[in-house]
Amino acid sequence: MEQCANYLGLIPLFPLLGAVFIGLLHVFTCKRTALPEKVYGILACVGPVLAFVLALKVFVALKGLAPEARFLSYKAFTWFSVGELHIDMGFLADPLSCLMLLFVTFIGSLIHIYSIGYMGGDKNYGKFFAYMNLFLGSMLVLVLGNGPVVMFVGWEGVGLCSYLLISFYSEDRSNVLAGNKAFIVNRVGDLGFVLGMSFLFWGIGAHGFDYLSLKANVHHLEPAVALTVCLLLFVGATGKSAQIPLYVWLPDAMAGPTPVSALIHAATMVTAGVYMVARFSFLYAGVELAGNIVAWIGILTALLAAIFGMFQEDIKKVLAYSTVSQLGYMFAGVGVAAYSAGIFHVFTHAFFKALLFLGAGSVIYALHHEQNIWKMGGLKKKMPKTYITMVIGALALAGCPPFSGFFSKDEILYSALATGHFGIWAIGVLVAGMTAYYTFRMIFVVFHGEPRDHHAYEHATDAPSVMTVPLIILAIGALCAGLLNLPGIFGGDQVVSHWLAPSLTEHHPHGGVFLEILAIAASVVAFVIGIKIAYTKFGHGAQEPFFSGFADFAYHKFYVDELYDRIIVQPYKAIGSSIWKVIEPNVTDAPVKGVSRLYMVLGTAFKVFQVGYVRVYALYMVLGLGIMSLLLSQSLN
Amino acid sequence: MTNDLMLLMPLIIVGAGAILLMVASTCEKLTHELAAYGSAGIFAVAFLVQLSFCIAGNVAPYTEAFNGVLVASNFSKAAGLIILACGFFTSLSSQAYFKRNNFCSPEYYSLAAFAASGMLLLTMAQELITVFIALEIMSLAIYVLVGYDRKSVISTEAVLKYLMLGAFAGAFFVMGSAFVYGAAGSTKFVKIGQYLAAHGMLHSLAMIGGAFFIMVAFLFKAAAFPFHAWVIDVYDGAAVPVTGYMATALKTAIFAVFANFLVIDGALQQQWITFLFWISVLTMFVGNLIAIGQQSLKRMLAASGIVHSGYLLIALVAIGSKNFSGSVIAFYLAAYAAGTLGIFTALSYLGGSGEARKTFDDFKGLAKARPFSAAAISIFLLSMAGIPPTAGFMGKFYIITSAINAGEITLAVLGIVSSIISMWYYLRLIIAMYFHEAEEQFDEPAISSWAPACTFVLVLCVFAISLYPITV
Amino acid sequence: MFEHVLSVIIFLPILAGLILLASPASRTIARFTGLVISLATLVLSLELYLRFEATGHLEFVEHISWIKSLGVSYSLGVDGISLFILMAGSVLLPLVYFVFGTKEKGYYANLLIVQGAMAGAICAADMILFYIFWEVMLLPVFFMLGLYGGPRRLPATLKITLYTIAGSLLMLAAIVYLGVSYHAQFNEWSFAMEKMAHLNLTGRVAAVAFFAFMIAFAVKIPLFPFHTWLPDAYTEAPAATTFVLSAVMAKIGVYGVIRFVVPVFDLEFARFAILLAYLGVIGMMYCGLAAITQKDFKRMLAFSSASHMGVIALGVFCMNIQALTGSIYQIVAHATSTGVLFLFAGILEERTNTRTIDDLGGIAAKAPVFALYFAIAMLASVGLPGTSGFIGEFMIVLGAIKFNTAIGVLAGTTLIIGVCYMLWMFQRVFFEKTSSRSEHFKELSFTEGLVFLPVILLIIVMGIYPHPFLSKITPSTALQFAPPASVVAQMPAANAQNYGLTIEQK
Amino acid sequence: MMHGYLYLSIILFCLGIVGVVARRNVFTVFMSIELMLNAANLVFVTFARVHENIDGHVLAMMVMAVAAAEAALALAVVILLHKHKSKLDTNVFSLLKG
Repeated sequence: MEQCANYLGLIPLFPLLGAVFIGLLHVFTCKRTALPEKVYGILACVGPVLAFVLALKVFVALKGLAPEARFLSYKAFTWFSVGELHIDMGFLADPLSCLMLLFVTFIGSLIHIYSIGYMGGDKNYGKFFAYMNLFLGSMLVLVLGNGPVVMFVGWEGVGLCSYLLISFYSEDRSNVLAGNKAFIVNRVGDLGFVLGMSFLFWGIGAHGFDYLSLKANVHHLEPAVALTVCLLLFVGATGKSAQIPLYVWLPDAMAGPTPVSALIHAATMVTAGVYMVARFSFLYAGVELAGNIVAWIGILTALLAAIFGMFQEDIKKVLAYSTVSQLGYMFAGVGVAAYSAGIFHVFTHAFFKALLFLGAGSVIYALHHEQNIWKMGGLKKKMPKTYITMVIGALALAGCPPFSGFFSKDEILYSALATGHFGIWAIGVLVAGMTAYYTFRMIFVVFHGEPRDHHAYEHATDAPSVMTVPLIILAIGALCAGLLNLPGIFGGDQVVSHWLAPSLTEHHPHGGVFLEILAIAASVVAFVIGIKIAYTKFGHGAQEPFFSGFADFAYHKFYVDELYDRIIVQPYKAIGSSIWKVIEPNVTDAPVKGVSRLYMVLGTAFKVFQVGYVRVYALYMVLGLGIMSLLLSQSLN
Repeated sequence: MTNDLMLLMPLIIVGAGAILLMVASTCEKLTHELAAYGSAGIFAVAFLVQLSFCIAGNVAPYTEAFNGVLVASNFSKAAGLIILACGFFTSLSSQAYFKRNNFCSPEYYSLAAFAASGMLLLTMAQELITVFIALEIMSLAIYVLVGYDRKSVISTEAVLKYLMLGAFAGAFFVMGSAFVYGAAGSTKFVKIGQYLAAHGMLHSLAMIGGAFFIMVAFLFKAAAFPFHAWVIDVYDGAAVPVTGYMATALKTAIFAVFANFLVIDGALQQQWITFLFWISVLTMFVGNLIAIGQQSLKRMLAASGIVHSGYLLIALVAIGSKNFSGSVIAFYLAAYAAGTLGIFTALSYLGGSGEARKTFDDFKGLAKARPFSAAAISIFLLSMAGIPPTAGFMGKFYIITSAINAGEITLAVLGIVSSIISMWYYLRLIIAMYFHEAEEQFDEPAISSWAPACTFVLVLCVFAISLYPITV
Repeated sequence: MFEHVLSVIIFLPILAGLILLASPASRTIARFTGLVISLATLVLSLELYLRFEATGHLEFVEHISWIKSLGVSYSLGVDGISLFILMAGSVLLPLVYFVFGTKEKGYYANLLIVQGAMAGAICAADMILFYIFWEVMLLPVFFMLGLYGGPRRLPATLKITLYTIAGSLLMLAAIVYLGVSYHAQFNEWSFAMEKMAHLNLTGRVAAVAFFAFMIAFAVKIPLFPFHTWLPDAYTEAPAATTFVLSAVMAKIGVYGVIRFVVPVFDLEFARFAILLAYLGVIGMMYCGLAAITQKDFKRMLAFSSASHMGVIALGVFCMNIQALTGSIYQIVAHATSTGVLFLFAGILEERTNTRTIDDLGGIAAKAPVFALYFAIAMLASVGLPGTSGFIGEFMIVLGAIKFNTAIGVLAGTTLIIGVCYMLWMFQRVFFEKTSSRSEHFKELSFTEGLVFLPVILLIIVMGIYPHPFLSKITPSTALQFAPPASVVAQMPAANAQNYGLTIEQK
Repeated sequence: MMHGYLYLSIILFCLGIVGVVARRNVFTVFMSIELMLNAANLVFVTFARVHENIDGHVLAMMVMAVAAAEAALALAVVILLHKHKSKLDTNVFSLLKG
């Protein structure tokens, strides 16, 4: 049923080749005369754009097929094959991956273009684009991989790139530490992923370890194993997509350049977890409990992150926490088996969050890398383009109809309600309100009121068009993306959901019109309340507040980082040093030392018998003789 | 009769040579260097003759001579070869040694030859009193050699200890053979064997006691525990070449006759297995413990000699009396002789005048000054330590194999353990030579090219022997 | 090409080394000779690799009878398992002569000798021959460590030498025991490895022999808790020696386990596999944890190497084909990653005269190529997909999960433990501000960059397209799990691991 | 009858042993050794009578001869010792030890 399409392989290949090429160029030129930035800029954009074009080709190809037969696959080569373990380096394009493919390449290309402007004048210009291309390539491998193992390649690849890009300004220790944190925390997740894969393999992998075969054999899997696999894979997801308890790395990841935050830590990489769960929908759909756990973790993360977001002062941190919170929504969605809704939120979120980040980037760019919102203000007049686009993004994020965010979020909340997860729904609505609040808190503080730092204010201006054009394009996306999946109640037929249907295992809940209206009304109300509070507090400018009590506690993010440091990092180091300083010399090496000491002691002690008196030697002989003859007589009788 | 004399030819050559040298040394013109070359020549000729006997076809593996008093078996021939080779190298190394230490006279070499003839006789002896006489010929010559430096109180003390304890042990031997004679009515091994076959071991107390005393005497000469104490002091007191000679040739002769005595009859051998077992174990470990603490190189080598006797005793424990071919023992003796003699040869020209260099520390940094000598010494040490691909390793391998094959797994493992223990004090010298800075320049003028040449040849031997396959 | 290629691979370097030692050659000549010889060996072994058709059995067999009465013979041969360890050695050793140009004559001569000896140990098809090379292997290390090592080299030298010899001498007894019992059972003397598989060993002595083998190999690998010689030796040894020790010699220990212990002592192995596997895992975690607190990057790499060896050993003890193949693949991967890291560490030490991590920093800015190479090797050693490190590690963890869940999960933690200390070190050495010592750090010269390139590429190629390599390994590993006659007699080999598990549950 | 001789010789032998171990004068020590040898000779002769062949006598003769040679050497050593330390106490000669 599935067709072969060789060009699938090319999609990740282009950015990867780009990465290698640019990287080599950079490595060999950076010590001597650096090449002009244009060269890098153009080279950098070739890969992503070509990938996007091919993605369109894929889309068209899939469109041409009957909904049930929408599979394109390409086996590059046998990767490794030992015993019953047989892994192909193969790629699979089905509606799900195609959707991801489209927006990843699209937004990726835009952000590359944006970066040409943003990174201008950086001495590691080339390196940056090498990493970005490498990232895009890995992300595409992740998306297109035809099985968990291939996906894992991309999975780790994007992790590596995020590490490299977070610690991009490597002279500053804190950045590198943030990078390490990201990589290590991700590795914790990856451990879960690997173990999950292993269990899955020994469960049903023997008959082929790619999605289609797994989907075919999933019914052979014992429930217990299935649950284990689901949970372990989800551990991987929590790492990559910054869910409780592994979300801590994402806020720190903002140390990287802003386009990186936009591309990797908002639009694409962090959604990999959601994508993975959706990929394994055939698995999760079978295990109620796992789904619930996912959903609850998701929604709780959403709540927690929203709380943190309300008290941040760094513009990028605000967006970072909003990202975590939105990811929470997505997991809530896939958790309640509304996979298409989750994926759709991924899709819309990509647009408006990328938009917001890039907008924030422009602001930071304009204010010479000032990130504290309490030093901004009144920028509305100075940078109108940025302002308008960002407002659009904010509205989308806050879930104001008819912006894209509204539909996708509402879809999730409705499915939660319809499947009877009232708790999740209630929290979801609450979080929606909080989202509206902190988003517009940011908008108001940054763009409205009086300028707080006049010097910076004077020089602030809209960014060059190479940066603003992508903003506008994204704004349009943020505006209309939602319409693609217009629910029936608004007279649409959920295009995206139907498009995704073949590659997902889900049954659409039918809660009836009342529930739909209830859900919509609730989220709209929540949005209104949130934005109202924000306006009254910050609408006309406000001074930097002083936090106390719960606010202070939330401002310090509940001291979670400190807690982790206490209960994990410090003990780890303590164990390490104690092994090295205490156990090694006193326990493991002690026997060896003891033996050698005993050896020398005996050796020196034995010299005593060599007294030097010949009579004594004779005496030895006689004594020995006597003892031997005694023994002899013993043995004879 | 002529045939018998033919069999004895090497012995006759050496003995005659000895007497000749003794006579010749009366005339002034014969310097001790000439004597050295002379004796070396004698040994060489005898060696070649012996070799021709070995490789010449249609030689019966076991021929009696003088109606069973002497026997020329492959084993005795091999032992003879080793002894003669040792004699050859010893006389050449002595020649170098006595350039530095001038207490030599031509008689020294004739005595060495006398000792060798005694040893040769010993390897062939098949009759108790012959054994005794051979033993004494050898010992008396060696006594004199040990005490050759009349000026030095050290060597005099050494000879006192050796002579006194040796005579003491000799007395035991005589007593033992007397009793055996009393029991068996003859002192020929063959007769004794027949007697034992007829009556078994436990028939007469005299036989048991006698055999026991004889074994004590052998164990004394082989420096087995608890009769080991003299070795250290005597080796230390004697001149370096003499020590080397004692450590190799004498030990070869003793173990040859010991083996011959033990295989008289299965019953006899069986009786002593348990004894020899414990004695060999104790010998190995006591030897090691003594060696660890030593600072002087000679004393360490003496102690390691004790350990190697322990290994040889393992082989003795393991020999089946049926179709006994002492190939394992012979091989091990050859390997051991090559290694030990090599070291002593090297010491004889590196030791400095009056044996100035005797402790480990005295050889620090030798590798820088005399790289080839240092390398040679290291190879000999590794061979003694039993590290492949040297002869010492193969010898150890054969011994372990024969032991395990004879079901003596415990003994084999203990032997291994002891060789682990012994590793340190062998490496110690290598470490001193290579890894420490030189405290002095070893810059005496090269005195004689003979001894270094011998060392080189012995290095070759160490590897050549290891490749020679034997039939166990 | 011609007969006896294995013999040439073994004895060409040894002879060259000996001649060098004996001759008054200058160090440049010595280096040049070493270079030429090792390259010649490389060419030969590449040719070997190409002609190797993976039958799973020994190929390129040479057989010359030596001690007929004991069935000891000079017989060589390689199969998929040994081939790759051999290749790892031949491919990597030429690097040393390029990288370290200013050492004494003896340095290069010893390197040549150790190369030949290791090749011998790998190719030997007769146990005695194997033992001989196994011991000879140690001597050059002893001399290099003692002559050219760091300030506290003497204790380290004594420790490694005595420790290893103690282990291997016990193995000698075990080898002889095997030969004798073969004689007892089949009434013919033989020390040939492949015949030993037919032995039917039971009882206490067999168990003792099993442990004699295991200890010898455990010391060499080194398997926890026999690793205590490693930190000092690896740290004090000159870079090339450390490289040889970690890249090839340690692997020969694993190879020994695969060659001797698994086929011959199948019952004991099945019984104790779980215990050994736990040792492997514990060693991995123990050394991995110890690595994080090291101030000296060479010592840190030493611990990381030990930690990886724990994983590799685990792969052997898991008794399924994935894990075994994985660990053989990991052997090569580890040689190319950690081994090369040791070389880089040597370069760092040469150019900054320090081994302290805190003294360095910002090297990435000074020497991008070096940093790139180092990073790739490092990522391979932490098992990043797309590098050689991942394939082996993944298969080992996979197999471990099948063998025993707890062990599998613990083995998985290597993903985290490894990355912790590596990133920590990389951050402090290559990132952050340039320190005074790394201020004038010299970038890799063109030749250096060129000679390291193949290895770096190998790391990536082996990660992206491992199939051709694996297809040469798998027939041999599959053969390892074909039930030998003796096992069939008592129990099917398929149940061997279940047997091990039942023991464990008791 | 014969047992008497044997007992006597054994007693002599043991006396010899005791002498070697207990006495410190070199002369006495060597004399004790001679005593032991003679004890052995007595045994030879006795058994010669028992077996009614003259082997024993011959052997005894030979032993005597050898013993004489040994004694000669012993005397030489005694003289040397006296030259060095002008004492014949064995305990004086204990430079080599440890």
